[in-house]
Amino acid sequence: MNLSVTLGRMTLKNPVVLASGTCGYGREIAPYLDLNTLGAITVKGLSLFPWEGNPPPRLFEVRAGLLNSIGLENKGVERFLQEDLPFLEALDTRVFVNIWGKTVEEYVAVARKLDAIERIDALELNVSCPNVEKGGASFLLDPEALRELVGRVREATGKFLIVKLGPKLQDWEVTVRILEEEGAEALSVTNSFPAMVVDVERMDFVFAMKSAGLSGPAIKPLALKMVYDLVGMTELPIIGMGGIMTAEDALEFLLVGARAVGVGTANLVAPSSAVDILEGIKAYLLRKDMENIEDLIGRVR
Amino acid sequence: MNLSVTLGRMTLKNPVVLASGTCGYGREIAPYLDLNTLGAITVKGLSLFPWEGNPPPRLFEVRAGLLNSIGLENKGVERFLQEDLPFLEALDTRVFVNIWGKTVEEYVAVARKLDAIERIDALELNVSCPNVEKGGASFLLDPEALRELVGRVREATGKFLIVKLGPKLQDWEVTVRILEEEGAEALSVTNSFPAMVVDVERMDFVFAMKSAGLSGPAIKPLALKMVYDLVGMTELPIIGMGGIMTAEDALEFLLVGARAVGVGTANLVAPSSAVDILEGIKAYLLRKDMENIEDLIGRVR
Amino acid sequence: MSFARICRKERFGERFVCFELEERDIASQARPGQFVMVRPGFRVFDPLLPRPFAVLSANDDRFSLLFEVVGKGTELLSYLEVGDVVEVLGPLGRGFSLDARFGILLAGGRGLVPLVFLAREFEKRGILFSFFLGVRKRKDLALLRLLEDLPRVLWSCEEAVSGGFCGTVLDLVGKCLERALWQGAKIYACGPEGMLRELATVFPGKEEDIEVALEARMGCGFGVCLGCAIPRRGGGYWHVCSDGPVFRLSEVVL
Amino acid sequence: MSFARICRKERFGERFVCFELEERDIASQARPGQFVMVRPGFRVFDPLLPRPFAVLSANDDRFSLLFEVVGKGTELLSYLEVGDVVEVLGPLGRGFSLDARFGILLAGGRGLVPLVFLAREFEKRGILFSFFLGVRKRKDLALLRLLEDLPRVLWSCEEAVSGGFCGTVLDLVGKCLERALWQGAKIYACGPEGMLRELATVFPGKEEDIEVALEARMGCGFGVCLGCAIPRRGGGYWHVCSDGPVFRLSEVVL
Ligand SMILES: Cc1cc2nc3c(=O)[nH]c(=O)nc-3n(C[C@H](O)[C@H](O)[C@H](O)COP(=O)(O)OP(=O)(O)OC[C@H]3O[C@@H](n4cnc5c(N)ncnc54)[C@H](O)[C@@H]3O)c2cc1C
Ligand SMILES: Cc1cc2nc3c(=O)[nH]c(=O)nc-3n(C[C@H](O)[C@H](O)[C@H](O)COP(=O)(O)OP(=O)(O)OC[C@H]3O[C@@H](n4cnc5c(N)ncnc54)[C@H](O)[C@@H]3O)c2cc1C
Ligand SMILES: Cc1cc2nc3c(=O)[nH]c(=O)nc-3n(C[C@H](O)[C@H](O)[C@H](O)COP(=O)(O)O)c2cc1C
Ligand SMILES: Cc1cc2nc3c(=O)[nH]c(=O)nc-3n(C[C@H](O)[C@H](O)[C@H](O)COP(=O)(O)O)c2cc1C
Ligand code: FES
Ligand code: FES
Repeated sequence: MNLSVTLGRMTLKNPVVLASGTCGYGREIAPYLDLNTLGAITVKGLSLFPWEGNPPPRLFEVRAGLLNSIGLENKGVERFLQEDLPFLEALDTRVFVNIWGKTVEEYVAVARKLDAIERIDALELNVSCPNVEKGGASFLLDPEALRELVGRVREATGKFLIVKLGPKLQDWEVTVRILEEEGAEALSVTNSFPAMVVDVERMDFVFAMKSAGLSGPAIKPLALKMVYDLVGMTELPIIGMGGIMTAEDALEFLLVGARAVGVGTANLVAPSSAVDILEGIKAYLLRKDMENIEDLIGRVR
Repeated sequence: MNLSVTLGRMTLKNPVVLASGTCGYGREIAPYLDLNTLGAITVKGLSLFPWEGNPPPRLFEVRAGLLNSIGLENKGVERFLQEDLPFLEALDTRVFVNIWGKTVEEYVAVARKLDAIERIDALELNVSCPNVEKGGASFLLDPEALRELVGRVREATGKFLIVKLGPKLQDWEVTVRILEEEGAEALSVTNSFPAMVVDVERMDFVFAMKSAGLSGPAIKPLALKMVYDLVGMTELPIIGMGGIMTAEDALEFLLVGARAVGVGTANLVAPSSAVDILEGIKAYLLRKDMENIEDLIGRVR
Repeated sequence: MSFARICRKERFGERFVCFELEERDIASQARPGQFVMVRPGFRVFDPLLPRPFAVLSANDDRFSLLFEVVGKGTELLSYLEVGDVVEVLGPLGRGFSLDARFGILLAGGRGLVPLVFLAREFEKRGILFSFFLGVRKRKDLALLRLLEDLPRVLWSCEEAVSGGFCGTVLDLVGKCLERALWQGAKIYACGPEGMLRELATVFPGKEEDIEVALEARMGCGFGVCLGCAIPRRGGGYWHVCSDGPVFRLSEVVL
Repeated sequence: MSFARICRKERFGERFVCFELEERDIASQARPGQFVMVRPGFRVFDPLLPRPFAVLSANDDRFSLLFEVVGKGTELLSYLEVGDVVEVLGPLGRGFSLDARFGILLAGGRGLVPLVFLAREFEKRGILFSFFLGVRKRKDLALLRLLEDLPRVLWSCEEAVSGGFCGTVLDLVGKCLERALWQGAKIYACGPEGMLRELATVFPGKEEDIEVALEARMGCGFGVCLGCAIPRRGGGYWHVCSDGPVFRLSEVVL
């Protein structure tokens, strides 16, 4: 059975990718699953300097979903390189690094630093975090700012460049054209959805930032539609994600044309989820008597 | 305790409204709750001529959500007036009629016919149905078409005019300005969300139209955020809805500034939901020692 | 929606569970072919919607349901025990007509549920009938316990069973029901769509006298959501919950 | 995540349920103060996340949990019966230090869970300790059953109980623990945030020798989501699941 997929010039041994922010820097989740069985791991969003993130509470469970307001807490690119890179060096899977900045310059600086590290296979530009004012979704609302960001990062690195989108896209066609023109090589679709919850007893927002990002099963039908729509708009390969909990969920994304799938919240529900999903995909291919996972991708359009 | 709310020139005896498409034309749900206890009932979307709707399957349950592809099946305005108006005439609550058309002319024609009927308190313009190609969401993607539609309907009727929005808004500020200028008097926020589901066993879409509308608990945190954002953009009163299942859910919408709340999918889960929600709101006001529901509205901003 | 306490629970084979529920209104009003909507009493929203189940029997202040565990809703229901409470709405829909002189009852799998109720009603009214049940797996023959004291029960199984007929219920009917026998009868059927579709071929010219109890994905169960549409003979749609779930075969396109 | 069978279920008062679970790895590795993540074995996604619970006891191939029914997750768990299976992950986090000469154990309500485990460990190691338990309601005194065979147990209740001390556990401690007694002791506490916050006042100057087991809303329980942040003394955040759940009082801002 051939499970390997290509995203442009990038080959993954299989389409299952751990989504950023839900697998730490790799080491934390490693005791619970064999990372080498997966297609790739995307480490937590890194910035130039360590970042504290948002005050608690940072999580709130809603029906079939999770609201998070982590606020991109991370140890910064330097400490990551010191503390975590050695572990990642030893892995036999693709390593994607999710990055963000408060300014274009910060994005560029992080990209430069990571560009120098051979072990890192791809950079994933987070332009869609619903939880920080800068360095996030604002780029999706301003096509020209997005163009500058992606263009400048593209100049700064020769790494495979993924751009992570969210639902706050202003004009999809315009956004996609810009990303194509500026040298993005793949899209991650989607980040969590801007959402809100109010504590009616305290008569206040649950989160200090008022809104938060919704992920998990609740968003799956929405994310699937986004991926379907975007597959129809661009030749760029898409890593589909949003609420994937089971192999069936992952297969839905592949069938509508995603070339890989990201597993996020499911890792929190059970850290071995991604491996279970991969096993389920294999079982499905066997059952359907399909030799090649490519035969599946984009079959339902 | 004063539960009455005003939406501009319209007064409701309380803020709980049955959402369109989930309470039939009133008669069907009447055996299961006392309609007169509610603030208003919004009947199923009507068009100029009877409309068959989409082929089955029309429903698919997802996690904490419902996908529907009813396709606006309805008996048409004439049969509604003959068969259902008499029942509604006898009610002691506000009657809102949701309308749609395949062309601006059809919307206008329906509005004219209903304008003549004294018993009808408001028209709700559905410009956001995710399930039919025309007569729906396309207006939200084209500001000038929306302007023409609302303006023309406004000319055709003196009734209280509500416009029902969905998440596919192109540019919110622009849309809201147009609606204000063209004489909309309130907004219903939100219709169901464009979504998709694939049957992986059959390797096909579940729905003939491919996509469908997601409603129910899954969308609540998203709908709440939409309502919060729109309350900040306009003085137009907003009827908040999307996944309201309990009194607490309804209170969240009121607290962020919705002046009324719509109960949709919850009616399918249990037909007495709206009454239970109203009772829960009353209990909350008692508990919080609040005399007036107005004191609640917009308190969390 | 009202609350009903489970006062008896019984398993039939591996996949079927029967609940006896205490709820006076439904018990006193339900007629054969009608159904109820049921939610497990957990306050969670996955599963979200109530599930439709035909009424198996009803008397005084109790009624029974029998369901097959097929997905998450029925799985969750199957965890409930005597003393637990479920939310129920009903009785809903239009039941079978009861004006037959002689009835032929054809059940495929869980399709036996409304027909068992019908059979009891026929017994009460002194209407003669034959009951045909077809099941897929040997273990499902546990369902025969429900028919123990009925006269004229014939059954088939798609897995080979020693001493039993091997095939579908329609194979069985084809073998042992001559035209003369069914021509004067009214036929009542419930089962998988494939089986119901075949009825027109097995009983040519009888479409007016065949009543089928149909299933459809339901939202509300009482006519507001328009989700349970099925094609109507001659164009347009029926709504299974309010126009059915029992239809004449001649009225629908299967 | 592994599957664990419930092999004993016991109720304590109205709101507490205790499960004994069969899972060799957790049972053999768990130390006092550590916790596990638990999901009911229903295949539904509301509730979505597993819930964190401290380990109450562990030996050989079984360990126990005790939880208070407070929301939908714990409600759903409380429906499970002996023989049912739950998903568990653990043992997780950093437990209590075990190097005390004399221990004072202060439990508020369900906060007794990790402290009961600690008390048993102290018994094994011959470390002397006093156990103080405070509960809110009279009915919660059922929890005392867990402490029956421990020496030096004192308790209080916020509802008046004849023959008992009326007040919070810290009121009780204030009444009967003199400075001389606690000065050489190590203090271990678990309970509502308000109670833990007050510790600094009740035991001035002891912040280095007080260990508190904290709760926080958790996502993963093993350090990947960064959801369980609490303010760190001196700036920044700790993560309760991986840096804790046991902290020295001097390390945290409550
Ligand atoms: C009028 C009527 C009477 C019925 N009577 C019985 C009965 O007596 N015994 C019995 O075992 N079953 C009966 N069914 C079928 C039963 O409702 C479904 O098997 C059940 O809803 C499946 O739920 P689930 O959550 O386990 O499955 P899932 O597949 O997880 O259900 C997901 C969704 O699909 C719907 N669904 C799935 N299959 C069906 C189906 N065949 N018909 C309608 N909706 C479906 C569910 O309601 C739910 O919304 C009846 C259906 C109808 C419409
Ligand atoms: C390390 C640790 C150990 C714990 N040990 C125990 C124990 O031994 N016995 C016991 O009864 N309880 C314990 N708790 C608290 C227990 O986890 C919560 O009461 C439980 O998660 C509530 O779930 P629910 O679904 O019933 O409530 P809901 O309010 O419906 O839960 C909704 C969400 O809030 C979270 N949540 C709610 N309250 C808490 C809380 N206080 N702490 C953390 N998350 C919360 C849930 O995990 C869930 O994500 C512990 C918590 C932690 C962090
Ligand atoms: C706790 C948490 C932290 C996350 N952190 C990041 C992040 O640092 N960078 C990023 O691009 N996405 C982040 N995400 C988004 C996920 O990678 C993913 O895109 C999203 O959650 C949707 O997928 P899911 O529903 O499978 O979780 C985070 C999500 C969660 C739940
Ligand atoms: C079965 C169904 C039918 C609907 N029909 C209509 C309709 O005819 N017109 C309309 O404006 N909205 C329609 N809606 C949308 C609802 O009125 C409501 O806006 C949406 O479902 C979100 O609210 P909820 O989550 O409470 O259901 C329909 C929704 C459902 C579930
Ligand atoms: S199930 Fe809602 S109309 Fe039939
Ligand atoms: S709960 Fe996820 S990091 Fe602590």
